[in-house]
Amino acid sequence: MIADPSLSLALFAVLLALASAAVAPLAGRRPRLLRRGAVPLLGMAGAMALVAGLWTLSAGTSASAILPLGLPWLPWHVRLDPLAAVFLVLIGLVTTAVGFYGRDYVRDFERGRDSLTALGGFSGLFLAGMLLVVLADDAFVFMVAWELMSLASYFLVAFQHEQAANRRAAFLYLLMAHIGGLAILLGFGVLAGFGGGFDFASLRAAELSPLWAGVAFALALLGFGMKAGLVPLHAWLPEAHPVAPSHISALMSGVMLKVAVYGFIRVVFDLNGAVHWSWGVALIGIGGLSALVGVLFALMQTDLKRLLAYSSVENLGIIFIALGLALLFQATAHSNLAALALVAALYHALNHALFKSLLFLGAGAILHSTHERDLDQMGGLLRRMPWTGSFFLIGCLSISALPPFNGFVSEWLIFQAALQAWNLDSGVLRSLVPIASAVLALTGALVAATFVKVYGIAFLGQARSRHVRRARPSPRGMWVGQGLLAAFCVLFGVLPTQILSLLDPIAVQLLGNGVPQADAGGWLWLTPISAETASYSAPLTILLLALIAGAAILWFRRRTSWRVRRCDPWDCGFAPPTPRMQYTAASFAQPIRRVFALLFVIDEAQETGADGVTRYRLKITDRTWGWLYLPLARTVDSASRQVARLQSGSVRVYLGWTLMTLLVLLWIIAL
Amino acid sequence: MTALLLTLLTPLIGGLALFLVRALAPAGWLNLAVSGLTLLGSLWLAWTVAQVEVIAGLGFRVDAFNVYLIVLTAFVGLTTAIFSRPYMQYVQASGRISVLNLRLYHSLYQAFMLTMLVALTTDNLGVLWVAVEGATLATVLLVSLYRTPEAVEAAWKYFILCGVGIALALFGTVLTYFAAQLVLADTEAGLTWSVLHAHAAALDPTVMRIAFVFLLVGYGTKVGLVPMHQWLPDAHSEGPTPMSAVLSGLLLNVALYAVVRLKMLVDGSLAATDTPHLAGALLMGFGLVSFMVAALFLHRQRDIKRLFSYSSIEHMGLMTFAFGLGGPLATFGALLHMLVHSLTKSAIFVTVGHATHLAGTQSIERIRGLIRTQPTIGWSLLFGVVAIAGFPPFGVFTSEFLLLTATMQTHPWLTLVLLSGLAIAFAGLFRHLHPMVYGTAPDGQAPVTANLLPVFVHLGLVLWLGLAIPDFLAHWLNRATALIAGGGVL
Amino acid sequence: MSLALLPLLQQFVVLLAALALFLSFVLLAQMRLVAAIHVFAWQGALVAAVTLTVAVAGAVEHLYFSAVLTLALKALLIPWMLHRLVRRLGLERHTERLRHPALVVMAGVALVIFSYWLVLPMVEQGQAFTRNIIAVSLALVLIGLLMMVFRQQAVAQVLGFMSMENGLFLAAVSATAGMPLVVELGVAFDLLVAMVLFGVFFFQIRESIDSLDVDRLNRLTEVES
Amino acid sequence: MIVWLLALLQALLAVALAPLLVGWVRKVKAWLQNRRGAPLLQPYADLRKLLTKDTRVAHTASPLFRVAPYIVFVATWLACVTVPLIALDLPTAGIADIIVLVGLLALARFFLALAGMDVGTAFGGMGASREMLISALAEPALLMAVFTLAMTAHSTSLVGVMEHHLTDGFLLRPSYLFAFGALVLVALAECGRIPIDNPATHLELTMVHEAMLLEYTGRYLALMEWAAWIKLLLYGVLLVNVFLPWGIATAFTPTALALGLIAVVVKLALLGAALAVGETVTAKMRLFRVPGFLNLALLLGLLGLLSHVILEVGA
Repeated sequence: MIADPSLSLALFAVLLALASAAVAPLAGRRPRLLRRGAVPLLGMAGAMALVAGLWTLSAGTSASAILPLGLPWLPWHVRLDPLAAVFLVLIGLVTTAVGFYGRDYVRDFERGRDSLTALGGFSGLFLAGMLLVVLADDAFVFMVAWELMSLASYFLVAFQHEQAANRRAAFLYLLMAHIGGLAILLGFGVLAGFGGGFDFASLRAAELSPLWAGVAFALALLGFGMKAGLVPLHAWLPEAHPVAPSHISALMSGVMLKVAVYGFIRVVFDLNGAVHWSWGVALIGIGGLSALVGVLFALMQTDLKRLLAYSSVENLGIIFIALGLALLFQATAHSNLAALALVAALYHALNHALFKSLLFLGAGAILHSTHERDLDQMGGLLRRMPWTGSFFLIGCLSISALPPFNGFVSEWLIFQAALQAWNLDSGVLRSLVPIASAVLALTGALVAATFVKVYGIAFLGQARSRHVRRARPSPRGMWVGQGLLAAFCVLFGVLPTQILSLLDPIAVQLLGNGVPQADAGGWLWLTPISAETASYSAPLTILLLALIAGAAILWFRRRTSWRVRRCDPWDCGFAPPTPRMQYTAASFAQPIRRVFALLFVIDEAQETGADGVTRYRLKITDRTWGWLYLPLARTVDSASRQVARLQSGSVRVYLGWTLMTLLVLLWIIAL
Repeated sequence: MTALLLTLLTPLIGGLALFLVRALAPAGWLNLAVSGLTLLGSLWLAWTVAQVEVIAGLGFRVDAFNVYLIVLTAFVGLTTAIFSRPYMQYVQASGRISVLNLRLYHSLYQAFMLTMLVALTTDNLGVLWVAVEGATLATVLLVSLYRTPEAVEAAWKYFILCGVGIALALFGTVLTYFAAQLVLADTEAGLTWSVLHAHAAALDPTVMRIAFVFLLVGYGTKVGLVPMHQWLPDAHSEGPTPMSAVLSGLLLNVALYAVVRLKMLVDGSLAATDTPHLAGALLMGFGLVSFMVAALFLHRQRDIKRLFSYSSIEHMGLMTFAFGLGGPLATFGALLHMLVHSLTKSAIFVTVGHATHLAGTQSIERIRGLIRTQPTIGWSLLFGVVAIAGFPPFGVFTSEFLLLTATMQTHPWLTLVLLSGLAIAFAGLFRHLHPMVYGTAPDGQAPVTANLLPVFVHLGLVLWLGLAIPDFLAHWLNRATALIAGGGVL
Repeated sequence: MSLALLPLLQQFVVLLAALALFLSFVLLAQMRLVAAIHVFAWQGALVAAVTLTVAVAGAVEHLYFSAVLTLALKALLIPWMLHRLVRRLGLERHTERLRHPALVVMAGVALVIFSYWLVLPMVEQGQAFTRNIIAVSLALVLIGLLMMVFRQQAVAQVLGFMSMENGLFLAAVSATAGMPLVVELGVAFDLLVAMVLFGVFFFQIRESIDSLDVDRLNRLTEVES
Repeated sequence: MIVWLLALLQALLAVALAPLLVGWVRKVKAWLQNRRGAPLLQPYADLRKLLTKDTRVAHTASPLFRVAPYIVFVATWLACVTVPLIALDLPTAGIADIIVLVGLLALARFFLALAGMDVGTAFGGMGASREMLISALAEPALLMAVFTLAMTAHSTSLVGVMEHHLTDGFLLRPSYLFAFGALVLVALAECGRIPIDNPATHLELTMVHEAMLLEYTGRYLALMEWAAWIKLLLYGVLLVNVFLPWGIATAFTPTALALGLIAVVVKLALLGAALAVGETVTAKMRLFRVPGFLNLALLLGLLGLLSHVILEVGA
């Protein structure tokens, strides 16, 4: 039925995901089925998607097909083009790793009271939904897949529903996902209003007036931005992502957010052809805000998974800055620079998927062996969980955008794109864009601070609580999964030119031309614009690092006494330090909290309890709550209170309503 | 024709017979059998209609529009009967109802089915009126079945409001008859819908306008359009749960069906005037108001059955709006929405029946942690609400998708209202649903023997409709659309 | 329209209609139940008389039947049932207070004017006679509804309902020469059943709130006090 | 081949020169304070002593504690290698443009901070926390300054910037003035000099950089100190060679190279003297005055950018 092998492969991946969902109900009786059946199937589906994506990318072709589902006059169209393929690769990579990891991770739940059926089934549906979103080629199947994704992930958020916090998070999440979905639907409606049909081909053909194009863009930004957790629509994200089981959190933060990015790119760059430079400015502004707010709140967190969730907000912000640059350049007819920015955005999307999933898996490993999410209870884990520790370190280095790891490459590309602002005609934009990139720089530095804090508090120093002191290394499957992702982090960092040549077809597909001479000076040298303008050689960097370090070590081995004597820490000669004397997560963040106090609602107090012990309480909340969410809720409540007067309870009043309605209508029609 | 007679006579005879059966168990089974037979008859009817487009005679007329509602009615009637058999046994065991009333219940159940089927099949506006009024009379005693003060109060309000509404509808009917007499040769045919529809253009617009207002207010009361809706939540919450299921799932549909039929007449007669879309505009207005108001009401419910009856008002509002919108796409969507809403909503009410049985109360505060206590009920309720909230891959999403896109094409700015309404309604449903299904189970609540077959069947169908609309159904609805909107979508 | 132009029988119909209208005003303001029931019975009789007249005028034989039906149902059976109920409920002496009766009657007058204004544009087709009769019957319906709004006594509400039905009958027989027979029968049957059910409910309400004051049926409300 | 050799030579030269610069600064400071001060080559002696002493490591330390010094040292050195010191167009310059350079320094700082937190003492955490705050505030200012150069030269590679500057000849660019000021302030912050941090202090509560090195001994301490000196040299070279590139060897002739060497040494000597004077006349400021200081740097950077956009390009 479907000619193209890679597309059928991708659809087969969807089927595998559904199969893993189908296996799950049996797990209710035989818990082992989840580990032996559902999760491996999930991993296989991921691998399948990975293969399909790589195949399409290398071939650079695109294939489409029609499935016998959906409305009679609107069957399901599916299509696999380079853009979709990249995101298939992204989903596939992470899901494969999760497949390895999950097998050992879900073992915990076999003893718990929460329904394994729900866990396995909805994980499968979740993956199937994400794959279908990427493959969709008409608005209807896109929406179906999109909402399936939201719904399944909602059930996974509500998985451990006995804590009230999780229920609240799930409700907030589903509500905002629903609103976002409606906005997206409306956006498609606008396009279809001009395009005639709901398949992407005719949406693409739509000729929009600038006003309606703007409306469609705004709706897309609202809908996808809500899912991508852009400030100020991010409130659900730090609530929902942490409470899901960790391997699901990895999928949600690492992959689902990227699916939102995919949708945005698909709608704005592909379907809604006519771009306007102001959109780019809007994106850069919102992206910058999200990046800054995200990282600052991440820095303030003490719950590891919550911290990671906030840092996702920050990274999505960076991605949208890059997308904004792409729009800006595209609208001002510098499509080669637009291509650079777009590729940078995609590159960062891939990278974030890799290291954020890696970090969430690491957090899950910690949770698994210490049952602890609070940083202030951790410490010294590197020596107790060496594998997890080293992989987590790679994750931290990558997310902090340090050379020679992958995060650095993509941020470097974004900087390069931003620095091409001198090509723009308008002086205002010429000066605004670099300022935005200064925000990016600030963000980068704060991210580094954040992850120094995370790693230093969690993995270094001394254990701050008993059960952390007793932590055991995590089982093999779990660190294999992390190792896979860590390896890819390094790989993506060291071979940027190859990755770029893989991403190039998308720029060609969406913008007409790709990044011209990214590897002009050979594969060693990454020169996105030209060799004179900027160059970076990751392979040589890592080579030289290794050489110099090796030389130094050799020299020491020969020249000095290599032996190292162990002793108590000196600590300026004070008494040998106890774990409680270490800096905590909160105290580490204190200087920055004080500098940026403006952004936070800080509730800080010292309370002396009944037991005479004085405790320090610190609660940092988001300003958007007071500014946006609570007022909305209050409005609805008061409106419903007003409306309730209709139901006064007296039958005579009801009859009065009937009479009034009748008279009013008669009066209207008699006019 | 025989199929038609089978469909109509079965409930009639069954109803009479059921009044004679004293013992409960056989009554339940007999009720089941009668409903099954009715369903068979309706299917046969549908099949014949599929062959010959239209069956007419004896003042009856069955075409694509009403035949699918007939089948739906019979189907939901059957599944509800399946649920009601054990449920009423539990009710009797709990001693809330006397044997006489139980007999009354079963025979009135069939009488109710009968009136609805007559209302759907008849071609005569007068008979239509009689049947709808009959439906009220048949159900009003069932609402007060438990004899609690609340039940009696609810029944009285239901009776008075619907009685008045129906009386107004009759006045509209008389006016229509009057308008018809001025143009028609044989005055006897002046209430025959098909004849009127044929001569719609000739009917005097002034009279028809006034007539339509009365008909709209009258039948609209039964549809549950704000501000004539006040009876609906009371009646739903105080009556026995099977009744709520059929009221929400079927009676509202029938009333809406009547409104749509009459709108077709009025459109015909107003086509030439300067306000050709008056009827549509009125429907849109009522629909939108009902939709928004009901969505807001959802937020302050304490009784689970009231909650879902408001959700019914909301969806009826949506359908009314869509029919008012007119045009093939919207009409198709509205017809589809009628279908999926009846299936989903009756499924929800069945589940709610079990949930209230389990918790021993209807108050939302006391229904907690269903998934822990009895996973099947908890998940069914959860999925039912997810479906009614319009999440894919359930069919409600498909119809709402169509409605929204149709609105988008003609009245883009109204979609914003619709979307905000959908969001508000969603929040209203889930803020109550969450604590009910999730969380730890309260002590002293034990699982009950639940027969969830109807729920699974209904939700399965809705799921199927969401994933793919089978061809025969598509063409069926398309023919109905062509009948109403003058053109199909296929 | 000048009355002189009308044939005698139509003048008679107009007269009867006018009387019916008057009676429903009386009904609106009549505070003693038993008396109200009698008024209602007279109104029924008037409607029956109208039917008879139309039948004679147009020589429509099935109207004879429906005249008899109306008389039996509206003038005799239902009033008798109501009377019996009132006696069994021990309400013979019952009178209720209506706040601002003058205002209510004025509202009724306003409704009459409104309904006349409403049907005015219908003049062009056919005889103005029918139009005015329709106006009157519309007024009857609206006043019945008004009565239901303002009377808080369940029986009185039922009376209002029934006088609405009278208005409908009036419209049916005078504007259109009577509905088809099957419909007439159906309507009559429904009406009868409704009356029976009303009877049932009177007792149910009484035993639940030991009174027939509908304002005390206010448990089911959304407005928290 | 020859150019690669030259590059290696330059790299080694940078490492070799770094302690000298520090010694020079100390010497000048001593003179300003009317002390004789330690000999100019004292830093070399310190290094030699540390490298030959055997090393002690706290038993609470993790493996990372012992890896960190190498990474810090190597990253810093690599960053330094890519800066044209005496000759302009060496291949090593292509490895990293100025953003990568910043990235490499960030890498070094990352491990420095981790090492500080590793042993689990109070001071280590304090130092790390403060260091990250300062760097977070310094980085945007640094990049604004860099962007000003980059926007002028349409290139982020140092070579490109310097070439552009050389070809333009000496222009009075206000943007460069502002950028220079910003870069100076940032350099002070990044190298932990007065008024941000005092490299000579071991007074517990004022330490930033030293607090992180507190637990290090022997060769590890040597590497860390050396890395810090290299960093100082690096910023010095940036300042003098980027803003006043004259004298640097554009051709690989011996005379040109010798000239370049002399030029850079002289420039650095002057800069070092200036630094010494500055450190003598100002006092170290409280930690929470630092943001103000760095905001000034950021402001200068912004002004540089804006004046470039508005005054120098127009449009």
